[in-house]
Amino acid sequence: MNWMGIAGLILVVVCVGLMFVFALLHRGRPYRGLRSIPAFNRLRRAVGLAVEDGSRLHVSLGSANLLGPQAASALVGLSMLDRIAQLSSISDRPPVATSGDSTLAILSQDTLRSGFRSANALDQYDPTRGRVAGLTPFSYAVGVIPTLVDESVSANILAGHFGPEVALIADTADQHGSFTLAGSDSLPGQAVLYATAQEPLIGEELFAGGAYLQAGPMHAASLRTQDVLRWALAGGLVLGALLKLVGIL
Amino acid sequence: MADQIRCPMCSRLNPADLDVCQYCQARLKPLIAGSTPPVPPPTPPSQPETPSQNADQPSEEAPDWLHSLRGKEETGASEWDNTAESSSGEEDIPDWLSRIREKSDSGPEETAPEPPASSPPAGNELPDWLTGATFEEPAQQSQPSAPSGDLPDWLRDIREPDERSAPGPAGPASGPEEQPGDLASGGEPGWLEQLRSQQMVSDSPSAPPPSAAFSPGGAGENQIPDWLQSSPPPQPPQPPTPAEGSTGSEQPSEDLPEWLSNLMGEPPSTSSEPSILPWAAAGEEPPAQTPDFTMTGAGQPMDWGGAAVFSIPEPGEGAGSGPAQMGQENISPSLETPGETPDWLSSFGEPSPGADQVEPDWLASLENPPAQSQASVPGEPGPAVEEPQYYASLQQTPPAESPEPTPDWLEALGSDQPAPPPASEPTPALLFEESLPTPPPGEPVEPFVMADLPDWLSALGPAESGQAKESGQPPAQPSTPKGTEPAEPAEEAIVPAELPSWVQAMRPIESVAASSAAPPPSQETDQRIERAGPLAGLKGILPAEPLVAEYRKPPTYSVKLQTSESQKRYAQLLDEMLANETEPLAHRAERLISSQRVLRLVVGILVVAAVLLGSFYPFMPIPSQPAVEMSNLYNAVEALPGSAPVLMVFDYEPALAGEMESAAAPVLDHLMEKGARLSLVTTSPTGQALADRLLGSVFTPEAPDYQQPYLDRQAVIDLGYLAGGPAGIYSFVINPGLGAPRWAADNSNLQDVHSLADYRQIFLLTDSLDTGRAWLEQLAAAGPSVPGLDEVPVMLVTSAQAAPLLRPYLDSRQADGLLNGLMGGAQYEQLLQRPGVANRRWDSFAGGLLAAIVLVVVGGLVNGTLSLFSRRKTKDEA
Amino acid sequence: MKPVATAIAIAFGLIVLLGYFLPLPPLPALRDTFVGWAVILAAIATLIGVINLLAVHTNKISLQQPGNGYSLILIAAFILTLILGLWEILTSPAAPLTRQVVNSIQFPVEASLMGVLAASLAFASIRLLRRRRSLFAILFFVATLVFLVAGSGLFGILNLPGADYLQTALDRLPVFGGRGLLLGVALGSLLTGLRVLVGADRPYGG
Amino acid sequence: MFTMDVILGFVSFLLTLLVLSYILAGDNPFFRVATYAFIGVAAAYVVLVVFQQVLWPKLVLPLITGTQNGVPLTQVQRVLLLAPLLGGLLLLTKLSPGFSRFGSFPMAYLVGVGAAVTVGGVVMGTIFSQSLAAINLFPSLSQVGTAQGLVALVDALFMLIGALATLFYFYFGARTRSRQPGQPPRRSRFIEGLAWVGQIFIAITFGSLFAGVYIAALTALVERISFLLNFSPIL
Repeated sequence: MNWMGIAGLILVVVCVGLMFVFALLHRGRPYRGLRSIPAFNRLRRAVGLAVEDGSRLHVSLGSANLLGPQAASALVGLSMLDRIAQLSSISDRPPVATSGDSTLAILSQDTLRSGFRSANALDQYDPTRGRVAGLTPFSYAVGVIPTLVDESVSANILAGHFGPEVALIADTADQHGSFTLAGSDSLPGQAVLYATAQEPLIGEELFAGGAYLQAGPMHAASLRTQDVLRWALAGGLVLGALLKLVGIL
Repeated sequence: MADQIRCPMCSRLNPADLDVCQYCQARLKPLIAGSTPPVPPPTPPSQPETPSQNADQPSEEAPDWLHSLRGKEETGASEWDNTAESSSGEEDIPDWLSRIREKSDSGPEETAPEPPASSPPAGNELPDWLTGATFEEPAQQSQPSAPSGDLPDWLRDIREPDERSAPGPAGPASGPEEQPGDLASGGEPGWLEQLRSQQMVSDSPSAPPPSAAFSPGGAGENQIPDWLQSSPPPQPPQPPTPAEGSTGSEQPSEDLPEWLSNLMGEPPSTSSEPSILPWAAAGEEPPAQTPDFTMTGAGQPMDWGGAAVFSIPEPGEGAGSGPAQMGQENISPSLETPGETPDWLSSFGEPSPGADQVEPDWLASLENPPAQSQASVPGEPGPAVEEPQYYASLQQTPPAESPEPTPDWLEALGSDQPAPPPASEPTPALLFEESLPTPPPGEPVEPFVMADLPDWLSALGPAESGQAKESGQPPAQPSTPKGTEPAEPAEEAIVPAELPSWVQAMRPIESVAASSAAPPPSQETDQRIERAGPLAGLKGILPAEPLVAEYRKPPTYSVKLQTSESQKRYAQLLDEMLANETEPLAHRAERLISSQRVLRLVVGILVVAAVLLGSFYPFMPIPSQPAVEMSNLYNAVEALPGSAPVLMVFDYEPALAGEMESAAAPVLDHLMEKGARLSLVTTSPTGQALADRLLGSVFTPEAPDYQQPYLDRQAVIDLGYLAGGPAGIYSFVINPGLGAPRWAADNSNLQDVHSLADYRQIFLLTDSLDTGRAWLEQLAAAGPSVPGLDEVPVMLVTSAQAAPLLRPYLDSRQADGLLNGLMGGAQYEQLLQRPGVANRRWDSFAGGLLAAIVLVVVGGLVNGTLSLFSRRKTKDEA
Repeated sequence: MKPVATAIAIAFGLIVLLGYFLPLPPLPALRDTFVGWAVILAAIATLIGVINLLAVHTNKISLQQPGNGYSLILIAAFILTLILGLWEILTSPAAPLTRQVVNSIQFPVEASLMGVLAASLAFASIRLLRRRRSLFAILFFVATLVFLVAGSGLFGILNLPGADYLQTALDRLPVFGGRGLLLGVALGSLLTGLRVLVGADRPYGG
Repeated sequence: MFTMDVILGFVSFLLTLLVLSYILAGDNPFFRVATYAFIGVAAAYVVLVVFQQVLWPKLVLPLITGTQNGVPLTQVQRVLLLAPLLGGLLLLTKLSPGFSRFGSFPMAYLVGVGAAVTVGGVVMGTIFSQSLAAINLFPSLSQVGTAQGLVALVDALFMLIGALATLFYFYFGARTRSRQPGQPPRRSRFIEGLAWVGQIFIAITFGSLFAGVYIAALTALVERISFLLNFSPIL
């Protein structure tokens, strides 16, 4: 039995424990101990404006494979979609979700349905609002463009796995003057988004989306756990470096 | 039910003395809105998760955002809090959550039949006015919610039993304490308008049509058919109260006994009968009950108006359970939303002028002399219709028990009978002005009295009319100065609040009288007996002829809005702000977009032109110094023994095939030269097609001998496409025989290959950091399971976009060599001394890249400078 | 329904996870089996996704929505390619013609789209300093320029003294921040995955 | 004579021109025609690949013949294949709104397994390996004496500082200062300081990635233009 496997299991168990502890600590009330990320504040404003002027919100979940590491970013996108579906359920135009992967499209339909149901607006749910735009990254990117142009979208939330092709989406949104908040787990995608999107989420900020949109205490708890892990990782790196220097490792 | 309270959250029964549910900590007895500041009651985490509350999240969010839209973005996510909590419950209490989810799954229309589980507001509603009626509550706490001035008449009837029994001290106490309630009433017309507009958009199944607010009768038909059938005389003004119960099916039968049992300290089963008489007789009930009970009703007109959505800020509604029942989705979260508190407070402050208008009218009704309140028997049905069971109890009351109460509330009825319509009483006035034109002189007033005349009144016999003799009252009474009312004796203070429904039915006349500013008819006029019409034989009803004789043309009111100077200034200011906001912004946006188009076009043309120019005029040589990691890769391939099995992973998209082919072609050529047996695999659906392209791009027209085995695919095997991303990679890495769809154990290229550890080298051709990571991570994860896999060198051939972050894997020894991009390919070709596709494209590439660098530098600096200037400009303007 | 689905997600997820960390029989075998099933299910889901794609565009055509003509082109291209591919699969599994068609349609379009990015990204970097006024933006802009120059090989061509060290430094610099970014994204992914494994995130079966 | 190569080459030529028209005219009908055709072809090809290389060899063939890639399956393995078949059938219920809830089970299974694969890969493949890589860069004190060792130490120190500063740039925890209750929560001075350093490393990394993407895009443009130039004489 390899020690890395054991260490990995311990890490996972500790993370789960911390998440539950933090979730219990601020259960029932939103956790406010988070630094301000302006992009999320502007997203709130954009959602409000979209509801006010009856335009549509577009949530793009990227082309992550559900069986891959990118799935994490897509899952965060789904959490955001759920919240946005709830918050915009009084809008004249329900939000539309596009995906570059079939499993994500199915999940986006389920998420939209549950979002509308929890907002008692199930009548607004339309299965074609959770759609596949294309099955390869670039066919997905160009498949999203008509949605931006033809469906009077005023705000785009790109939350998922996007490569550099996301520049096509952000560029089109920019040309049509619609708001774009975009985050990707792909670093080249983030770099491109920093230059092209109005409100880019860089690094881990995408994974904080659920907590900043108040998607539930477990989201805030996982963020606090992430901070604890950060300290642990930093300590481990420094300690390991010292041990390596003195020749123990 | 009397000694147990059902929790509005988890719907389990709790002892009545508990304030908080012993199962889910939900509050069982919400604070009385009248007494509490609008701070919401403690919210159990589960609460917002209920469908009803989720339903109103948006309707609550909207105002919140509209707040947040105007600046204060830095307030973080507070605006989302109430909805956040809605989802927060989700993880907290899975067991109850699942129950509630089931409820919510059953759809909104199914929430009504089960108030406890699926509609906490309904659950809240009961404790709400239960607590309002408890004896512990101090009078002033509940007073604010007694906006009798703005109550519809039927609500006066609701108040009647309590006020009738209120002890003396209530009077003085009530005067000043009324104000908050009156503030609410002062604000009423405003929100009544909102109710109408809201009602239009409201698609809540339980929401009545807007007219309901103004024609309770109609509303009654919509809302409360069954109980009404059981109640003796159908009274137009009644429906709202029973309708309150009608949403939560058993409400009327449950609420009243509950309330009475609290008043009487008796179990509800017996409450309806005995409960009335004792307080009617002895006035046991403290004044606190009166306003609270009225408060319950006070919420209802809002409710009828479909006020659910915007009813939050109305103080009267804090305790008013009507909205909680009628618009269950809407009220409870508002009570639980911290964000709402300021709105609440502001709603107290705003309508204060309205309060001044309302107060006199309301207090005026307290001013009636006891003498006039003798003949109130006809008014008796008032209470009856107001609460069916209560009415029934009155009917069944044996005369022997009644003498004591009778004088008390007969006074009250009498005194109230001609009570003028308070200023804040829109309903009658509206009915009158809209549907009833001023009758010409001489025409009896009956016709439009008939319109609202209760059936029972037409059936009144002389006996009752005899009792009605002293019930006349001049309509001028309300003009009593309000300053005096605290000094009024208790009876006077309480009595006027009673208003029999048949008197309400006549109030349009009072409106006329009031609006025509007629002097009060003399006493003898009041004493005359009506001879004709349905009121024949009644004494003291409003006289038709004298009144008609005094009719003048109603004064015409100017429609011009009366505004103060400051209001005009503010309006002008707002006008200017809006103008500034809209016009220039639109222009700037247009200009910006058009200028962007031009700039975009210029940049595109320049880049394309530079690429073309470079292809014709080569001016930049290929850098000769290869990177260390590329040298490692070259040396590793060079060190390969003949016909060694090599795995090549084609994980790039067609979009980057141009670059990847430039980088990989020389490596593939080198491998062919070494006679490596190639196994091709991909996790991209298009990978195999791109592998074909790459192989085709390597072959030179005059193919050297070493390329022959690859031309006829003898030395190449296509293992196929690995689905499932990293999962597919992992299953392939663990067991290629099962993981690869086209694994052929009998293929000559796989004779000595049984696992990935048998390959001499693994070449990862990837354009993406993520697929590269996926392979490297899965190889690392499978390392322990596949002996010897860690020893197999992994070489990366990547796009320039993935290279920077794949380098760390060189440090971690997960990869052993790296070649990236067109430049890497060109350098590798130089090492091989066989110029190929990379060398051919280098000149165009260099030209385009240098042009882009110049463009970015110049354009960036210009834009940066412009933005600096614009920032300074905006600072100066500010 | 949902509790059962949640139980399924947690149970199978934990078994696969344990299979990663504890190579004790039968965990690895179970993990491989479950992962294999997931791959098959994902493949079937792909078919559903394609039907969804076609349904959306068929709706566009039937409802005469804007751009319905393009939807017609999409559906026609899909059907023609599918028929050609199926016919080839029956005749020759290697399907050379289908691959050739893909190389003649998909490759040029995707490569051209990537080429379009060359213009779009140049435009975006020109506007960057106007869009963002922060130290981060300035650093990003300068770094982009430096790495573009490095990518052009100018340092190597000009044979400046210490060009090798400069190139090595430029190769190392992104790694310093990149490792932190990779670790941070990994932490985020880890906790997001764990939220699913403990049933806190349940995107399935709304 | 128009051979298949020439016809397909012409199609490529035409599609390339249509797509590149975006540079001049933005989103235009020509661009739309090319992209919609591309989406259709790509989707069809994905279906073909998935059917031919996943469903057929991994599900259909083993169930029918009892062999996978020529390897005979045991009876148990064959029976176990009914599970994904059943899951697939349940998944197909997602196509009908009435029964779509039955599709939640296979979706839950997919999400659960996907999350586990993510967690396993991330922990073993990135967190541990990258941390160890950062640590292993440090030379032992005995090596630090040499010039090479010193360079390695400096490199390792930069790597450590860069990694830590970048990690803490994203630190989310913050507190509202009691002195400015109205202000949004802020991080401690120490974290803010680290974050300030971190942004330098992140900006450099993003700059290099952006430059890499740009170089890749430019290479693609070069490849397309060279194709156009090479093919036009044939026309």
